[in-house]
Amino acid sequence: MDFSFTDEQQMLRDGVGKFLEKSYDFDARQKLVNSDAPWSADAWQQFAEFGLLALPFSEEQGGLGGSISDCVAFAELFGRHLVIEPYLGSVMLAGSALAQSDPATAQEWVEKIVSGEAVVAFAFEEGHGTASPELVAMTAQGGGDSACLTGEKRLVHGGADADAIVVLARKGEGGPPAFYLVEAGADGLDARAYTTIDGRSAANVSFNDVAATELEASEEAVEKIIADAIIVQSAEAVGAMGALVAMTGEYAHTRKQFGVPIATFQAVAHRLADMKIAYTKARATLIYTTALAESGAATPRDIAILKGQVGKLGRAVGEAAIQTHGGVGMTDELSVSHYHKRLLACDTTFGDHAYHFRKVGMG
Amino acid sequence: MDFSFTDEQQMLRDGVGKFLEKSYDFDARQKLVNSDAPWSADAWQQFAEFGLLALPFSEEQGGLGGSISDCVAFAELFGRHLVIEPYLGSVMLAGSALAQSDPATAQEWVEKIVSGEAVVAFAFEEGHGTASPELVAMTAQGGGDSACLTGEKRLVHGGADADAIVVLARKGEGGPPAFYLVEAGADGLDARAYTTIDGRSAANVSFNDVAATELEASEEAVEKIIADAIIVQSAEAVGAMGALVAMTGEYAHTRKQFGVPIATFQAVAHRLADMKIAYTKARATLIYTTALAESGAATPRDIAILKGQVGKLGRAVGEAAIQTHGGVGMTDELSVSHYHKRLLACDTTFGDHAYHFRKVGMG
Amino acid sequence: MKIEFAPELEAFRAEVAEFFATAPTPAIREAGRKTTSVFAPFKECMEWHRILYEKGWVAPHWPVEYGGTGWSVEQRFIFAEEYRKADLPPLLPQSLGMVGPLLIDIGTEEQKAKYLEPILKGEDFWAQGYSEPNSGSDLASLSCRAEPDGDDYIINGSKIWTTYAHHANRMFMLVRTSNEGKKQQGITFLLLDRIDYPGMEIRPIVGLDGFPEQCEVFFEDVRVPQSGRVGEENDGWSVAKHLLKHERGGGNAASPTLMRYCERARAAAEKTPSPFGGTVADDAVFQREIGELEADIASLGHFEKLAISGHEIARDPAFPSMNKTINSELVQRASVLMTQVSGVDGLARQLEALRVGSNVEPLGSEFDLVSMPLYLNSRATTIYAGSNEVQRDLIARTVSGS
Amino acid sequence: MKIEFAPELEAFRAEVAEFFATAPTPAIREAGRKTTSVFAPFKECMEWHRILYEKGWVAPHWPVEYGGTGWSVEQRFIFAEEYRKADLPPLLPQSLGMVGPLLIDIGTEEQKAKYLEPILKGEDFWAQGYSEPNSGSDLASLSCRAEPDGDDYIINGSKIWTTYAHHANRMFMLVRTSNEGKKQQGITFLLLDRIDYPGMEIRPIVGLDGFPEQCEVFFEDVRVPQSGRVGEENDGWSVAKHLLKHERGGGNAASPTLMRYCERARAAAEKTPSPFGGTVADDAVFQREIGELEADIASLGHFEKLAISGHEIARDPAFPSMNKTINSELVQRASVLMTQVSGVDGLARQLEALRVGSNVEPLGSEFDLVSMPLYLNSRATTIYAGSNEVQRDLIARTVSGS
Repeated sequence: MDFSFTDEQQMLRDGVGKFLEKSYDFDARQKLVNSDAPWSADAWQQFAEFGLLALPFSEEQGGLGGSISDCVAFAELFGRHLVIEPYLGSVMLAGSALAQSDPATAQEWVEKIVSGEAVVAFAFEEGHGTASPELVAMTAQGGGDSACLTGEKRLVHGGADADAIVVLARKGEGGPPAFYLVEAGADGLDARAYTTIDGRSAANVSFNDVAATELEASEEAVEKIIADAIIVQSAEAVGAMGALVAMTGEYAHTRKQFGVPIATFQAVAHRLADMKIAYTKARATLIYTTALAESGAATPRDIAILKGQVGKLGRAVGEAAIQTHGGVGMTDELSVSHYHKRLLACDTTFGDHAYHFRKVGMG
Repeated sequence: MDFSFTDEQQMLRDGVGKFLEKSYDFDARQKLVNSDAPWSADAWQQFAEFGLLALPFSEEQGGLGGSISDCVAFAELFGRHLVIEPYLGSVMLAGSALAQSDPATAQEWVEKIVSGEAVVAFAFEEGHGTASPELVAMTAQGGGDSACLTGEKRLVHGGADADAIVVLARKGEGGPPAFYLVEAGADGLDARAYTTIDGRSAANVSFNDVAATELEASEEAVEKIIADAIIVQSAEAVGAMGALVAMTGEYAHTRKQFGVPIATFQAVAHRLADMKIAYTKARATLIYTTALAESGAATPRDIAILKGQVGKLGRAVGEAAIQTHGGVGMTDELSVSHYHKRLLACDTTFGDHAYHFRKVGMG
Repeated sequence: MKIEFAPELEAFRAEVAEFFATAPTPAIREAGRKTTSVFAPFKECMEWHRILYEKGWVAPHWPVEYGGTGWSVEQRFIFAEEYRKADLPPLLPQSLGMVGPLLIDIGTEEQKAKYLEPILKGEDFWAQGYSEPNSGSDLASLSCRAEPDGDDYIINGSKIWTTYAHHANRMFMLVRTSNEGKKQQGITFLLLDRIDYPGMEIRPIVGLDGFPEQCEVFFEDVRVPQSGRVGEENDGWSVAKHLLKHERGGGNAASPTLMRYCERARAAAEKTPSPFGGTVADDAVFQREIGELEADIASLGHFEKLAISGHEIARDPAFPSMNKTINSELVQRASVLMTQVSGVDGLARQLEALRVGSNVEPLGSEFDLVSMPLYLNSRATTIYAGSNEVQRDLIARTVSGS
Repeated sequence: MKIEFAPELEAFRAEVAEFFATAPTPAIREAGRKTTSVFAPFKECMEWHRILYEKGWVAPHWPVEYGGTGWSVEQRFIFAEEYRKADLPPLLPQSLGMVGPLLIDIGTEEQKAKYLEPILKGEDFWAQGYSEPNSGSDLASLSCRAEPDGDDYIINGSKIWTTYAHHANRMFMLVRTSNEGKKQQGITFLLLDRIDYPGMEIRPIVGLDGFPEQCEVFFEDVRVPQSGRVGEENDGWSVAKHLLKHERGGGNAASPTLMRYCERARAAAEKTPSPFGGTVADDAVFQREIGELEADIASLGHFEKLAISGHEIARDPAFPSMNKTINSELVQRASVLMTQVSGVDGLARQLEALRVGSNVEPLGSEFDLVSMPLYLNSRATTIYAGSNEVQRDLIARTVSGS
C-alpha cells in the first residue's frame, strides 16, 4: 500500500508548479480572465509540452498511458493557481469519451487533443445541474454517424470556442446515456457564451436538430469517465483549499488588530484549526479514493463520498478564509474570493454535496 | 400589544419562585428523585395552595380561569428548579381533557385534580415517540362509558402512581383521536414504572381490553390541549436554559485555568455568547407564541416553530453548558447535566425539533 | 400578555399594499428584484425614497415631530412585510438609519435644521467614514487625523469600506484629534457638508460579486469647518457608540426581508425538478431545511417585535449585538439555500443582465440571476458594522452569571 | 499510488471473523453490545483481553518483539472492522495504549521486563493519574506533590478523572517535584506498583449517565519507591507529552467503531416507523444525515489508513490533535443520530438493564437501551485527553502560512 506520489509524479508536479509560479501568478490569471481570450493558448501549449494533454491516453493513441494519480498529482497545482483552461472538459471528459470509442473520427480527434491542436468541450449539465449521468434527460434521435440532437446543455466549459463538443445524451427515449460528437459550426448549434464566477469561459449551448456522431460507450464507461473527472476536479478543489489555508494562516499572522496579530485571537485561531482539519480530511479522502480508483476498486459510493466531502469542506474553507480576511477578503482584487468561487463551482457541478451525501445515505 | 407579565403574574412568579428556592433546591430535588416517592406530595400540596392546580380551569369548575400566560409565568420557574411533579400531565393535559368533557365522572375528576386530591396521568406517546395527535395509532373499541382499550402507551408520566389515566386513542378504526378515561387498578391495565433520565416517574402502560370512559372532545379540542401543553413545556425548557446560561456564565468567571478565568478565553466567551443568543431567541419565541395563543391566534405552524426552536436551542445550550464546565459538567453531582437531560426530554416528547422544522417546511 | 389585532390593521395593510402596487415605477420595481445586497441600486433607490417621502412614509422609525409616522409596532411590521412582498428596494441606511437618528438624539438645533429635511426628502445622501485600512474590528485605533486650524480642521489620512461614497454628497466620519490617553479618547465625530472638498479622492473598490459598492476615500490636507463636529472634540467615540446602537439595533426589522428570501426560494423550488423526483419544493430534505430556516427567522421576528413593543429584551445591553449577529447569519443561511435551488444556473457571472434597465436576458430565471450575487455579497454581513467576532465578545461580557 | 488487495487478505478476514464468532463468551458479547463509553464493562473486558492474549492478538499495534502481531495496515483495519462488526468490547486503552507503548519507547529494561508482560496477559490494569481538580485543560499547573525521602517519594494531593481507578491494581501519574522555573518543569512521571498503598483513597464519581466510570484518588503521605520514576526527576512533562502522542494518535483506528454505530442506527431505523410514513431508514432526511455522517467517518478512515501506512500526513505536528478532534466530534454526532432513532424510548433511565448479566428486560430494544447512555457519556470525548479547545489551539499553531 502506497499513498505517496512516485518520484516521477513528484517531478511532474515540480515542473508544472514551477511553470505556473512563473507564468500563471494571480495577476496574470486575472488579466487573462478579463481579456477576450477564453483561455491562454500559451499555457495550453505548455501543458502539451509537459505531456499533460497526452497523459490519460494510451500509448497506441499517442498518449502517455498515465494513471489517475498522475492527473491528481498536477491537478492540485491547477487548483492552487486557479487555472481556467478547459483541461477537465477537453482531456478528462471529451478526450476520454472519444478515446474509448471505435470510430475513426473519434481517434482523429484524440490525436488533435493530444497534440494541443484542438480543444473539445464536454456538454453534460442540464437545467439547475445534473448530478449524475442517470439524470441526463436530453435524448438523441437516430444513431451511428447520423444521430441528431435537440435540447439545451448548460455550463459547457469552452462551449463557444471549442473545435467540437462531446455531448452526453440518452440513446433514444428511455435509453442509456451515451456520448455524441458535434463539430463546431454545425447547423442548429447555438452557444451563448459567458464567464463563470470562477473565471472560466463557458456557454449554454442549444441544439436544434444538430447532426452528431454517436460514440461507442458502455454505461460503465460513461460512469467511469465521470468518476475520473470528479476525482481530478476534487484534486483541483483540494489544491485551492490548501492555498487558502496557507494564505489565511499567513494573513492572520501578519494582520494586526488591537495591537496584536489576529491569529492570537482564539476565535481566529480555532477557525484556522478548522480550516486545516477540513483540508486534511478532504486531502486524505482525495488520496485514498485516487489509490482505490487506481486499483480499479473505487465504487460509486467512494466517489460520492469524495465529491460530497470536498464540496462541503471546500465551501467551509472558502467561507472561513473570507471571514478571516475581513473586508479585503470581499474584494475582487485579492485572490481569496476567487478561490472561494472556484470551490463553489466545484461543489455545484456534477451534483453538490447535499446530493452526494444523500446518495451515500441511500446505501 | 403587551408582552410583559402582569403584576399579578409577577406576584405569582415571586411566590412560586420563593417557595422553590427554599424547598426545592437541587439537593432536595435529587433526594426526591432518588427516593421511592414518585414525586413530592408536599410540593404538590403547595402547588395547590398557590392555586396552580386550579389555574387553567374555569371558575364554574372550581378553577381560577387562568390563561396560558399565567401558566407560562410559573412554568419557567418549574424549569429553573427541574421540578419533577406531573403538572403537565395531570393539570394541563389530563385535567384539560377532562374539563372540556361533559360526563359527570369527568367533572368529578376535575374537582379532585383542582383540590390536589388526585393526580391523573396522560397517556399519549407510542413507540419511539408520537409527534402529534394525528399519529396516534392506538384504537378504542366501543364508546361512551363502555369503551375498551388495547395497546401500549409509553413515557406516561406518573403512569404507575396516578389515580387515573387519560388516554389519547382513535375513536374506532381510522377514527379521529379522542380522550378516554381509565381508572387506576382497572382490569387488564399494567404499568411498568421507571425513572426518566430527567428524574421523573414514568411508566410504559399496557392496556389489555381495559374498560374506559370516552370523554367528549372535538379534534380542535385535542389539538388545542396538546398545543397548550407544548407551550407550557416550552416555558419549562426556557426556564432551564436560563438557569444554564446563568450558571455557566458564573462558572466561566470563577473557574481558572492557565492562571485566568476561563471566560477570558475567546472560545469560551463566544460559547457563552451563543448560549445567550439561543436562550434569547427561544424566550422571544416563547413569549410571542404565548401572546398569540392568548389571543386565540396561534396556528399549528406557530406551535411547530416554538417546539422546534426550543428543542434545538435547548439541546445546544445544554451541550455548551457541559462543554464549558468540563469534567464536573459530566458528573451526576452537579446540576448542569440534569438540566441538559430535562432539555433533551423536552425536545424529544411531542415530536423533536427535526419533526417540527419539517412540518414548518411543508408549509 | 396579549396581542390586539385591531380590525383597522387589515385596512392599513390594504392601504399599504395598494400604494406599493401603484406608486413605484417599473425601474424601481426592477431595482427591488435585482437588489443583491443590503444596499439597493442607488439611482432607483433614491427615486423610490423621494416617492415615499411625498407619501410621508419614508421614516416610520423617526419620531413624529421629525417626520416619522407614529405607527404602532403592528403597523410597522405590516409595512415592512408588504414592502418586502412587493420586492421593493430597501432604503439606504446611512442617512435615514444612522446620521438622521443620531442628529435627532444629540445634534445641535442648527444641525437638525440643516440636515434632517434634506435626508427625509432624499436630496442628501451621506457616506459613513469609519473603518481604515489598519482599523477594522479595532475601530478605535483609527489614525485619519484632523488638526484644528482656526475654525477648521485639516484632515489627512484615508477611510475604507465607505459604502456608496461615489454616490454620496455628504459624509460623516471619525477622525483622530488627539493621541493622548486611551485610543478611544482623542476621536472626534465630524459631519462633512461636501464629499468633494479639495484634497478628497474617492476610489471605488470592486467586490467579489463584481460590483463597486465600497470605496476608499483619501484625504490630503482637506480643510473642513469645525462647525460640523457632533459632540465635543475628542468625545467622538461615545457619539459613534450612540450611532452604532441605531446601526446594530436596527430602526427597521430585518425578518420580513429574510422571510421574503424564503418565499422566493420556495417559488423557485416549485419550478425546479429534484434529482430525487418531483420538484425541489416537494422534497423532504428541502422542506426540512427551509423549515428550520423559517423557524429561525420567525424567532428573529419575535425578538424584533418584542423589542419594538418596549419589552425588557430591548434593554439588555447585548441587544444590538445579538440583533446584528442573528440577522447577519440568517442572511447568509438564506442566501446559501437560494444558491442551492439555483444550482449550476447560479455559476454564470451576469453583471450586465443584473444592471437595472439592462436589455440582456438573464441566462436562467431572474431568481438564478440574483441568488449567487446575493450569496457572495452577504459574506460581508458578518464582517461589517462590527464583525460577528467582536459582537460575540460584547455579548459574552453581559453573561456574568451573577 | 496503489492499494494492493492481496487475495490472502480475504482469508485473513475469514480467520478473524471465525475467531470472533467462536471465542468470546456470552457475557463478553453482552458486554460488547452494552458498551456505552470508550471504556467497556471492566470484568468482561479483561476476560476478553485474556482470550485475545492467548490468541496472540491483544496488541496489534505493539512491535512484534514485544508481543505485537506484525500485521499490515490492511490487516489491522480488517481486524478492527471485524472486531466492531462482532460488537465486541473494546480493550481498555490505559495499559495497552498508553503506559505499555511508553515503556517500550523509553522505559528502562527493568521496567519493561517487569510491566509489559502482565499488561499483555491482562493481569495488570493501570489507572492514569493526570488531572487534578484545579488542573484540567491546564494540566501543567498540577500540584499533587512528591517529596523525595531516601529511596522513596512521599505523595500528597489528589487526582481526578482517573478512569476505572477502582478496578486498577497499578497507576501511572504525574507529580510535582519542584516549584522552580516554568510550571512544565518540576513535574515527574511515576509508576505506582500498587493502588492500595497506605494513605491512598479511591472515590468513584457517578457520571451523568449514572455510572461510576471516573474516580478521585486522594494521597496522604503515601510512600512509593523512586524506582518507579520514568525519565528524570522534573522531566515528567516531556514523558507525558510522549505518552499523549500515543493517547491522541491512537494505536487503534476509531473509524470502524464509528461506522458500526451507523450500522446499528440503520438497523434500528429499519424497524422504526417514520412520522412521515414508511420507516425511518427509508426517509430522505435520515438518509441525508446518515450519509453525511458516514462520509465524514469515511474521511477519518482514510486519514487513519494514510497515517498507519506512513504517509507524511502522520508526520504533521498537528496530527494527534486533528485525529482526536475529528474522532471525538464524530462520536458525538453518531450518538446524536442514535438517540434520534430511539426517540422517547431513549428517555428511560435503565441502569439495571444495562448491567452485564442483568435479567431485567430492556424497555425498548437493546439499541434503545444503549443509545442515550452512549450519547450522554460521549459528551466527555471533547473534554478529556486535552479538551478540543486545547487541541484547536495546538492545531492553529501549526498553521503559520509560510
